[in-house]
Amino acid sequence: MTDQAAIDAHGLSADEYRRLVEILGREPTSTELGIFSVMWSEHCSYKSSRRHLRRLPTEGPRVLQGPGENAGAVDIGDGLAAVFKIESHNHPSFIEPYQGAATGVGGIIRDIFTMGARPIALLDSLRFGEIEDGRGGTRAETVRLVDGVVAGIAGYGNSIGIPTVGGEAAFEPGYAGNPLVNVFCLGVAKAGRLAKGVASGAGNPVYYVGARTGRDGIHGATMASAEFDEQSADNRPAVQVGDPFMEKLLLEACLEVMETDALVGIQDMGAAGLTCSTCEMAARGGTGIDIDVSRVPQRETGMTPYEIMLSESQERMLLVVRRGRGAEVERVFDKWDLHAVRIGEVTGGGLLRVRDRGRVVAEIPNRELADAAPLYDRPTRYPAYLDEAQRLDLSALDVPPDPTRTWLDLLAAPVIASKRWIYRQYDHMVRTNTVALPGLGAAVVRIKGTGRALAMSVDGNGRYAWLDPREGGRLAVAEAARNVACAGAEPIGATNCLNFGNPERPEIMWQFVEAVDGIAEACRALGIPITGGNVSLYNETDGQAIDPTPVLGVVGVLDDAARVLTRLFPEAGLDVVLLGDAAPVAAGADGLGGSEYLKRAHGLVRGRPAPVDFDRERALQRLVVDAARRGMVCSAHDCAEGGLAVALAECCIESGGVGARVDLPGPAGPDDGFGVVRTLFGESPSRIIVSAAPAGRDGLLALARDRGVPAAAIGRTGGGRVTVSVAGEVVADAALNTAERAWATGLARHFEPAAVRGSAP
Amino acid sequence: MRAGVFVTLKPSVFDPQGRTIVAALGSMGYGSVRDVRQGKYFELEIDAETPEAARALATEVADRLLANPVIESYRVEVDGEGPPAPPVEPGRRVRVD
Amino acid sequence: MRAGVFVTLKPSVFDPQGRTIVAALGSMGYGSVRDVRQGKYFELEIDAETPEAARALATEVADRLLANPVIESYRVEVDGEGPPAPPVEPGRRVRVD
Amino acid sequence: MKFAIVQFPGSNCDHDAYHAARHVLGRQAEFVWHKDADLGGADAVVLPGGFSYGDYLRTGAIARFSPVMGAVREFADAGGPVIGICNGFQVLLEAGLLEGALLRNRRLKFLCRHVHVRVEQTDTPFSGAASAGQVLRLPIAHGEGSYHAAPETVDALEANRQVVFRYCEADGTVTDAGNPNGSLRAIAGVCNRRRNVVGLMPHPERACESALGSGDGRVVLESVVAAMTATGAA
Ligand SMILES: Nc1ncnc2c1ncn2[C@@H]1O[C@H](COP(=O)(O)OP(=O)(O)O)[C@@H](O)[C@H]1O
Ligand SMILES: [Mg+2]
Repeated sequence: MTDQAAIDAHGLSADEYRRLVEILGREPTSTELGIFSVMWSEHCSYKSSRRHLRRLPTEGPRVLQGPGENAGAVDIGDGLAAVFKIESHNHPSFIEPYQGAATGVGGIIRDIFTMGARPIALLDSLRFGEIEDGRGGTRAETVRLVDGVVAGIAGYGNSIGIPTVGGEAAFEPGYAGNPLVNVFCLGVAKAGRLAKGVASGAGNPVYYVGARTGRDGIHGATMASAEFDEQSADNRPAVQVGDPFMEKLLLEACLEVMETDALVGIQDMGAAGLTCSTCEMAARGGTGIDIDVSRVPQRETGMTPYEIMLSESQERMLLVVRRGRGAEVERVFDKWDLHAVRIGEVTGGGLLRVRDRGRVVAEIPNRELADAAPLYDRPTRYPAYLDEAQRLDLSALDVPPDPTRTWLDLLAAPVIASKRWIYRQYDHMVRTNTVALPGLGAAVVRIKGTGRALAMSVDGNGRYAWLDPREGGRLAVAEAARNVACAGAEPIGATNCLNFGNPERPEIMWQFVEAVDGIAEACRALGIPITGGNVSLYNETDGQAIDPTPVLGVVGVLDDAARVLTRLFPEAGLDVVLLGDAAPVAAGADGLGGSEYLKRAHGLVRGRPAPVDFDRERALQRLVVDAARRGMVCSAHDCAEGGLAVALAECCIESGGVGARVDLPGPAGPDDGFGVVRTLFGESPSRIIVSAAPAGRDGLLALARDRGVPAAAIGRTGGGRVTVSVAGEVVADAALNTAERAWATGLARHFEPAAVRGSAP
Repeated sequence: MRAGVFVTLKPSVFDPQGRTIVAALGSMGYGSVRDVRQGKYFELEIDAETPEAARALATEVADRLLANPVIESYRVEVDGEGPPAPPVEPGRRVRVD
Repeated sequence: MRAGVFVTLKPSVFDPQGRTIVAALGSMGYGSVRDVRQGKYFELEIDAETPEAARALATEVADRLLANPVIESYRVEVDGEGPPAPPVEPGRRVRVD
Repeated sequence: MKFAIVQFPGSNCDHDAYHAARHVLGRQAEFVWHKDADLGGADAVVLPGGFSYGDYLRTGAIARFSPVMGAVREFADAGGPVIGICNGFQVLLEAGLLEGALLRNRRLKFLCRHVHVRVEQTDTPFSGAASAGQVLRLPIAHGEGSYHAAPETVDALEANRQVVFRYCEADGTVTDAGNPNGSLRAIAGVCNRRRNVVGLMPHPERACESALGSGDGRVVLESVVAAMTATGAA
């Protein structure tokens, strides 16, 4: 009888253990216990989230691969597929920022090339605690984390030669004890030749290739699913060091092997390493796998079968090769100084059989192991904090005396300010496909050999989601898609990373369920299928959960790469046109709830985020994409954090001195003194600022009318100032270079030259 | 006073750089170099009266800044002192407020 | 046999990393650390009969691969040997046509 | 006119150089594997950027021992045009085909952005089509690009007009602000005495199409095409 201590140590509940014994029909060996514990961990089994994820729309005419494989894929024309996914590496990045972030990048890249795709773009979605100390100074602890995480992403992505072309970075108290590091990767493959993580054909050899196995990250998978506390310090030996050079060799060698037809299936060894890859591949193939761990290349001496099966050493792949084709495959890996080692073969039996020098140490029905993990329908409860948090009483607040100062202060807010300090550390140009540089809106990479380009955006807002998880999910989809549309691209697919606290707490589970439903509604309404994603739960430190944070990654296609748009006003003398409602007044729609304005001007996180009207949103996005295709607009930028006034300034900043002068209707909403504030800083969605040649303006307005999208010419580009009036009266006015300085230094000012620990090893 | 701080990856931590160097040396005909581990070496110039004081300061500095306690350990040597002390594991880094 | 190779930037070469560390230490209240220079430290595991043989090999390897003569000098230490030899300047590799 | 583009393990700008040579300039281009000992009759050799051997130990330190470097050296000794870009420049320095070394950027961060460089010398195969003093807008993407050499070496380089590219402002003036990484005398690229081997940190191959933000880099590759065509290697 396995003793209780061992069962607990493996994080298995009594029920789960009973289930395991049923499946085996006997008590497990220690190796088997380890195997079950990692496969049935939250991280690998999605046992709390799976039943809810089923509600996400995953089908569409372009979908070539939905959830279930290593990554999703959509048809982008020309016989090509875009393969993409987003992954979190939150816990490891908190324990060791540089290596945690670096190995996160390595992991998501493997997911992409495992599908037979050449990775061509990375985006990073980052969240940390406040970086401002509230006294004009800097929080050193945040700087240390940001510095390490950014250096880690740069260290891995730059070295392997995949450009990091975009992302987002936010700073909120809720992430102080638990930063979020989500990385998105996109690759391109021949539509007909997607590789699969499947083991079929009894007798086909199973190969191991890549880094040798060490004791790294043993129980990393269970760690990533266990709430963080002081004891986590003991997990430190679990930190892994990334080897981008090894992965570069693996990437090239694997893609070369896939050019041949000798490959049956391939999967990387990520969480739960050899265990997960063997049993998932066999489960997908309806087969079994028989391996001998003594053949696995090992970095350390005296490793037990248990350790070898659970190790999470990085940069390792598992391949199933057609019988008789092994030599061919070995030759390719040899060329790259890698050694493919045959560790076993596919069997008919449906059993995962693990041997050590021939002796069987584990024998598990792998379908059950992979798919019969217990699924939970965890209880949910409406959070106690919510009603109070959603109540926003402006009458209790002072109207800011000088909107221009508020405006400049918003431009300097770390979440809005230039992220140059971050993305200049990333090689965002390698592979010479980057047709829209970071910082200008969605990331856009061209597809050589076609006229097309792909636009990508990752977006989410934890503050919105905390105040209204469902709306937060809806808004995340809407904004990520809108960012893509603003580049002139039609959104065609999405992936998502769901970062939440401990799902065993009903209020957290409620947030999760609401957010998933919000994402599902939005994706249905906008016709954007979800092709995959990642769930990261237990994001808590000492009982303090993060803000619920659904992050969406949306991919769009531009049929003509030359028609790409950025946020920048290209020249003076253009008409500035606002697509969408200039002054949304409907109660609760003014966009002050949860706004950056409320946070900075009043220190409040309150109210409800303005809801998205998806008929309006869809029409708006189609309009801007069509206008871009027809060359009717010269630039496009959506209104996000900071509202219209900030968005307008962002159209001028870095444009090379092209200012703007606009006049907005309003003041909006009830006569409570906040009318101008609403108009300037309200964050209601579904609004895009475009510039157009005067000659084309009326055509654009007419097209908008046809599409039922409110549109108004609000001003002209040009001059060295950015000036906003409301109802003819100037309410905010600044020299462009003043605005630019505030925006350029808001984040960068917090960073001294690299700290030693943050810097590369 | 001069102090040297050697920072090396903990034995349990994988050292890709070392591995790559060994491989390179192998292909250059230096197969007899069986293993290489790469670390950092800091030379500190310290205002201190005694070697002991210098060591104390160097140790504190190594612990707080030069070594990453998560994956590295360090060793301090001070000129005009006896044999080097054994490697130390830095104290756990301060956690977030 | 174990050999250690220390590679440090020549005194004439500006070391921004060292400079940054000094500044960081200053702001942390360690003003008495007047100067810091960062170098690399390699631990070699060598198949050799004698310390002398190990030193010879380590020196050759340092000279050919581990150190760049234009900017770095190195020092070799072998376990079970006398006091460290003084820093060496690697043989110049640069050819001037 | 045929380019040989050397591939080291970890090279990652090899395809960018190939694309620029083959598809933008429309010339022949072939990859040469680091284990190969001959250059397949190429007229010009490109050592591309990237992270050869992960840049572990030192940038370019391990790559210089590759078999192919023997062939590159012979090619250079015979007067053939060789260009090293970024990591390729670092390899040429480590191999002793060029003088100097590259240190970590002064701000200790990897830096990816467009910068301006001034063409200082036009009598090399990689700057002949440019005009003296011409300012090029080129991307840089490196963590170790701060050029360094002993004072007497730098003086000699200047005296022999071996500084081919210098970081500068948009208007061509050389200032500290225009120097992104702290290179001595704002040196962005140098050549050997014989002037047939050129190395630079900026990436001309990433700036050959306006769609990518700058076409200024074309002149570097067009220079060698012109030079070779002149010598009859059409
Ligand atoms: N962590 C990051 N890495 C790379 N690029 C980033 C990062 N954060 C922000 N950016 C870039 O800065 C620009 C502004 O980001 P963001 O404010 O999120 O835009 P939006 O509000 O339109 O979604 C975008 O082009 C984005 O790609
Ligand atoms: Mg955003």
